[in-house]
Amino acid sequence: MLKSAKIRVVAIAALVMAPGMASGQTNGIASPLQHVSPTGAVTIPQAEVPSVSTLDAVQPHWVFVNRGNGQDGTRIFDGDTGKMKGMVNMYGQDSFAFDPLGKNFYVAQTLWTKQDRGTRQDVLLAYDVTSLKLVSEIPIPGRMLIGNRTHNLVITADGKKALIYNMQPSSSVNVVDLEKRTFDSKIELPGCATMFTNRLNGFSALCSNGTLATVAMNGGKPVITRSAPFFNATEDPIFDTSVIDPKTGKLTLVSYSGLITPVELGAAPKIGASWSLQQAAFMRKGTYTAMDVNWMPGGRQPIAVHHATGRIYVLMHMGEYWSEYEPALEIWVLNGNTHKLIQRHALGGELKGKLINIAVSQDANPQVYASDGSGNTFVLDAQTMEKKQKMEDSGGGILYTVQP
Amino acid sequence: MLKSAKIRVVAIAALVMAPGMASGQTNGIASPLQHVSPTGAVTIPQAEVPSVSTLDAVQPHWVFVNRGNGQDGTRIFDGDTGKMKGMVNMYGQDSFAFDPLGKNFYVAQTLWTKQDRGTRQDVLLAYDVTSLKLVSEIPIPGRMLIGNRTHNLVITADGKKALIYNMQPSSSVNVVDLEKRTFDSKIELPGCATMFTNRLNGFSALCSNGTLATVAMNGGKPVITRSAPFFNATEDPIFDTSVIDPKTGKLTLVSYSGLITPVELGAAPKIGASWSLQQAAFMRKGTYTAMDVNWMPGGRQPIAVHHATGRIYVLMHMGEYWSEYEPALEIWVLNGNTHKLIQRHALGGELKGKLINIAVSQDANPQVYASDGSGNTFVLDAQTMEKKQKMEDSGGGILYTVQP
Amino acid sequence: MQKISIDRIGEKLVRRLAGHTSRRGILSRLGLALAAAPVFPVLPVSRANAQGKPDRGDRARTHFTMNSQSKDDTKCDYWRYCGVDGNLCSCCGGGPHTCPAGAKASTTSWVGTCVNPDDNKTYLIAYRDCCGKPGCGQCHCDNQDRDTQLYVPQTNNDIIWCFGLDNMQYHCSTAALVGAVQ
Amino acid sequence: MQKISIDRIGEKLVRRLAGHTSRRGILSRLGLALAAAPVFPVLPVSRANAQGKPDRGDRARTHFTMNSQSKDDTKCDYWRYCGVDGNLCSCCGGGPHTCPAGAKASTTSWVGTCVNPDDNKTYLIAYRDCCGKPGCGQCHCDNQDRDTQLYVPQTNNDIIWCFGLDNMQYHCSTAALVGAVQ
Repeated sequence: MLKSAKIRVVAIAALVMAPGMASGQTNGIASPLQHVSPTGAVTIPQAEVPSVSTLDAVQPHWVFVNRGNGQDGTRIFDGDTGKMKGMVNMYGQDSFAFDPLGKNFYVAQTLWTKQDRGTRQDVLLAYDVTSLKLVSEIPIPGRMLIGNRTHNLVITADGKKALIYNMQPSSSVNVVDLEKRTFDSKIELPGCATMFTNRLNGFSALCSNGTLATVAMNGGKPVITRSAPFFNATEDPIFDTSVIDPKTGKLTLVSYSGLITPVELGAAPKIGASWSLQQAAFMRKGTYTAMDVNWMPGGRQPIAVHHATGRIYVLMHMGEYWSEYEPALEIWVLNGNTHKLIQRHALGGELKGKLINIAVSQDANPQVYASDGSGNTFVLDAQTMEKKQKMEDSGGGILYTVQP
Repeated sequence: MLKSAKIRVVAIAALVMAPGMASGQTNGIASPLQHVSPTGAVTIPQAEVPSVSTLDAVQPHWVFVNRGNGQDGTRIFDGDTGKMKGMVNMYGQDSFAFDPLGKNFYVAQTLWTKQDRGTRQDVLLAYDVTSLKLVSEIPIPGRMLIGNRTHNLVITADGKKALIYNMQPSSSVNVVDLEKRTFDSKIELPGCATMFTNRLNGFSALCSNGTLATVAMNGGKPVITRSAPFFNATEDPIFDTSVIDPKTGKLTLVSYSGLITPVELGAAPKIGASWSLQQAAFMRKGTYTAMDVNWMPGGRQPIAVHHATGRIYVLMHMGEYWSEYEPALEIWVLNGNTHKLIQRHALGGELKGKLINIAVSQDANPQVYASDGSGNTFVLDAQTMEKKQKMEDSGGGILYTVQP
Repeated sequence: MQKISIDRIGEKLVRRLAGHTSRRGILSRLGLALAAAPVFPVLPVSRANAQGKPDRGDRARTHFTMNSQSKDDTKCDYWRYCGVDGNLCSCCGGGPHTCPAGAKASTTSWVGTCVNPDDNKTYLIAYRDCCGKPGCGQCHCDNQDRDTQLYVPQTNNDIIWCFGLDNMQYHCSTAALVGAVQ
Repeated sequence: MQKISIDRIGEKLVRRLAGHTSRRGILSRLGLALAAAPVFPVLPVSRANAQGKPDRGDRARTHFTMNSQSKDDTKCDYWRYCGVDGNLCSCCGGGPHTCPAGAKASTTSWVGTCVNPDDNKTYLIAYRDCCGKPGCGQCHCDNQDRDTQLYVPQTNNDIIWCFGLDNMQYHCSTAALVGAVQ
C-alpha cells in the first residue's frame, strides 16, 4: 500500500532551509519549498529507489573504445544500436585486456597518490565482467607508460598469468599469478617488446634486431629463444598494434611499407613469407625510400583481422616514407590466406582522411569499427563499409573486440 | 671550449642496442645508429642542456583560464600576444585564488589516493608565483566539490587567512592560517555560501533567505550578523560568480532577471538600491515570469567589472525565465556609477551565441576576456569588442585577472 | 500569488525532528539525513501549515516544460530532466533511476519539479548522481529550470551530488520520480 | 647504400663501458645511464669503427624536412621537430629546450635526426619531456620522421619520456640540439 498511498511529505528542501529558519527571520520571501510543494503535500504513486545496473554477457558486436581526446575510461558500445553499455575505469597510460576465461576485464594501471606528486602505484586490476566491480588489485613493481598499445598487457592462453610490459628503462616483463592474485616474477626481455601470447602459455615478442623472441614459461626459469631476423625494425618497422588470433596463435604483422608477415606462434614460431599489400592490389610494392609516394598502411591501429575467414582490413592513405600515422583515405579488404585484394573502399564524408583505428567483430556476421581519435567511433558494414552507427564522445584510443 | 669542440660521440641509440648486440647476431640489418650517425661521429656546436623556465611578475593583461573541456590545469595567457605563459596544476573541482600579497597562487584541492578509490585528501596548496613550485601543502578537513565558482576559495585582505567553503552537506567555512601554514578553525555558516572578503579581514556571504551574512574574524570566536533580506534566492537568484573589488570591498551583484545590486562590504554592509540592466538600456525591466521574453544576463560568469572606472560588462541573450546559463548574443557595457548604458555590442562570427564567461583586466588600458566553454578564450578590445586574440584549447572554465 | 511562510512550517518540522536536542544537534542531524538517507527522505507535515495554490498552471510553464517529451529518456528534453545538469545515466548503460554497472548511487540528490506532458501534472524529481567512475561523457544536458546558486544547494545542479560515498568522482546523473505535487 | 655493422661498433663500446663487469652488469649500467644521466650522454668512440656516407643526401629527404622552416619554434614544422610527438614546450611557457615553470625536465629522451634548412646539415635532436604537470594542451604535433615502434624505444615518440623523475605526468616536449652529424 505504501507505494501507491497518498502520503503527505515535504522534500529535502525543507531540511536544508532549517538553518535559515532557526535564525528566526520571517522575511516573506518565497522559498524553494513553495515550488517543491506549495500545499505541503506530495503524492507518491511509485517512489523510484536508486539501483545499479549490471552488464550483460559481452557480445561479439560490442566495441571497447579506449580513453583519449580528453576523456578517461574505456567505453563499451553495442555496435548494433550505437548505445553505450558501460565503462571500464582507466586513466592515462593504463592498459586493457580481456580474460580468456571470460570472468574479468583486466587493467594495468599506474597512479600517483596525489596525481602530480606523491607515491607511484603500479597495479593489475581485475574487474568483474558483470558487475564491473573491482574484484582484485595486485601491486606490481612497475610498468611501461605509453598509450594506445594493444600488447603491453596480455593474458596467457590458460588465463592464469598476466604479462605486463615494463621499461625502467631496461626492458622486462612483470608476471602476475592470476590464481594466487600475487606478483609472480620478472622476466628480463632485452631489446624486445610487444607481447603475443601463444597457446603454450608462453609468449613471443618483437625485437629491435628484427627477430621474434619466444619465452617458454614452463614453471622453471623462463627460457628465451630468438628467431632468425625477418624484418627491419628501424627502416620498416612492424606496427606494434599488429593482430593476433589468440585461439590459433596466428599473427598477422603489418609493416610501415605495407608488408604483411604471417607468423604461427609456438615453441618455435613459423615465420611465413612476407607479401605486399600494394602488389596484392596490382600496384608497385611499397618501399621505404625517400620521395616515393605510394598507398601505405597508416594510423595508430591500422589493421584488423577477421580470424575465421582470414579477411584483413587495412587503413590506407597515399603518402611518403614516414607517414605511418596518417589517417586513412581508403579501407582495403584482403584475403589473408590467398593474399588477394577483395575490395578497396574509398572513405567519404566525415570518414575521409580521419580514421586512425580499426577493428572488426569476430562473429559470422562481422561489423567493422573505426575511430578518428577525436572522439568519434563509427560502425561500418563489413561488406560495403557503409556507416551504420556513429558514437560521439566515445574516447580517442585503441579499439577492442572480444575474441569469442 | 667544450661547447664548440668537435668531439666524437655515439648517441644513446647505441646503448639501447646493446642487448641486441650481445645476442651475437650480425644480421646486416640497418640500425638506428646508422641514421643517428653513420660515421660514428657527431659535431656538437653547442649542446643544449635542459632547463626550467620561471614566470615573470603577473601582468594585468594576463588571463587565467580554469580547467574544463577535457583539460586539467589553469592556463595563464598573455592577452597581448595570445601566448601561454604557464600553468597552475589543478584538477576536477579544485578552486583557484590570487594572493593579495602577490607571493602565491592558491589552490584548494581534493584528490583520492587512487583516483576513483582510496583515501580522500583535501588540501590547500600554495604555488610560488615565479617558480610555480609547490611551496606549501596544508591538509584541511574537507571542502565543497563544485566547479566554476570564483568565491569558494578566498583569501582575506591581509593575505593571512584562506577561507575554503565546505558542505558535508551542512554548510561551513574552513579557515587556514597562511602564516603558520596550518588549519586554523571551522566556521559554521548555515544557509549561506559564496564568500566575499572585506577589508576588515572578515567576509560576507550570500544566504538562501535573501540576506547577506557577515562574519567578523577578530581573533576570538567569529561573530555572524545578517543583513535584512534584499534579494530572492529562489525566484531571482544572484549569480554566485558576481564580482568583488577586493581593494574597496565593493560588490557588484547581478541576478538572473538582470537586477544589479551594489554593496559596500564592511562590518555592516551597505546594500545599495537595485537597478535594472534592461531599464538602463531603455527597455522593459526583466522579470521572473513564465512565458516572458526579454534580454537577460547569462552564462557561468556573466559579469565583469572594471573597478577603476566602474564599467560593467555583461553577457546578454534573449531568453525566457530560467535561461540563466544561455550563451551571449551581445555584450552590454554599462556605467556602474550612473547606471547608464554605454554601449551594446552584437557578437558576430564564432563569438555569436557562444560566450559564457567574461572577465576584464584592471589596468588603465583594459582588455576584455571571454570564453565559450569549449576551449576557446578570446581577447576583445574593451572599446569595440573587436576580437584581438583567440586562444584555443585554453580550458573551459572560469576566467581570472589579477587585481593590481 | 500569496506568500506563505516557510519558517512556520519549518519550525514545526524542526521541532518534531529535534525533540529535546540542542540547535547544534538539529543541524548535525539534518546534515546526516542528507548524507546518509538510503532513500530520498520523506517526512510528514501537517497540511494545515501549507497554503497557496498548487505548483501547476503558469508557474510550471517554462521554456523547457513547453518543449519536453515523454517518450525518450536518452534525450535532454525528456520531461524529468527539467533541472538536470550532467550526463544522462540512460545514455551510459544505466537508466533514468539506475546507475550504470560499477558506479555507486548517491544517497543524496538535488531536486526538480517537472511537468509530465502526458498528464500535465507536476512531479518531484530527485536527481541522484552516480559516482566513482570517470565522467560518462554521453548525452550531456544542462537544463536550468529552477536551478539556484550554491547558497540554495538543494536545487543547485552544479554540485557533485555524491555525498556519503567513498569516492565522489562524477559519472552520470539519474532522475528518479519521487512524488506528484498535488 | 653500404651497410655497416652496428654490432662491431657496439661491441667495442660495450666493452669499454663494461670493464670487467658481467653481461648483466652491463645491461643494468646501460639502463642506469638512460635513467640517470643529467645531460644527454655522449660517449667517445673510435672513428675508425665507422664507415659509410654521412646521413645527408637522399636519406634526409623526408616529407617533413622538405617542408620545414627555421624561423618559428612554436610551429609543428620547425625543423627540430621532425620526430616530435606531443605539445611543444615553446607554446607552453617554455622554450625549445626549456621546460615551463614548475615542470621538471626529464633526464632521458628519445632522439631524432633532423635537417636544418639553413645549412642543409643533419643534427641530432634530443626530445626531452617536461613532466609533473597536466598536459599543456597547446601546439600538439605528431611528426613521424624515423619514429619506430616500442621495441626500438630510443626513437619512439609515444613513450612518456619522464624516466627518473618522481612524477611522470606528461606536460610538454622539448627538442634540444645535441650535435651535428658529420
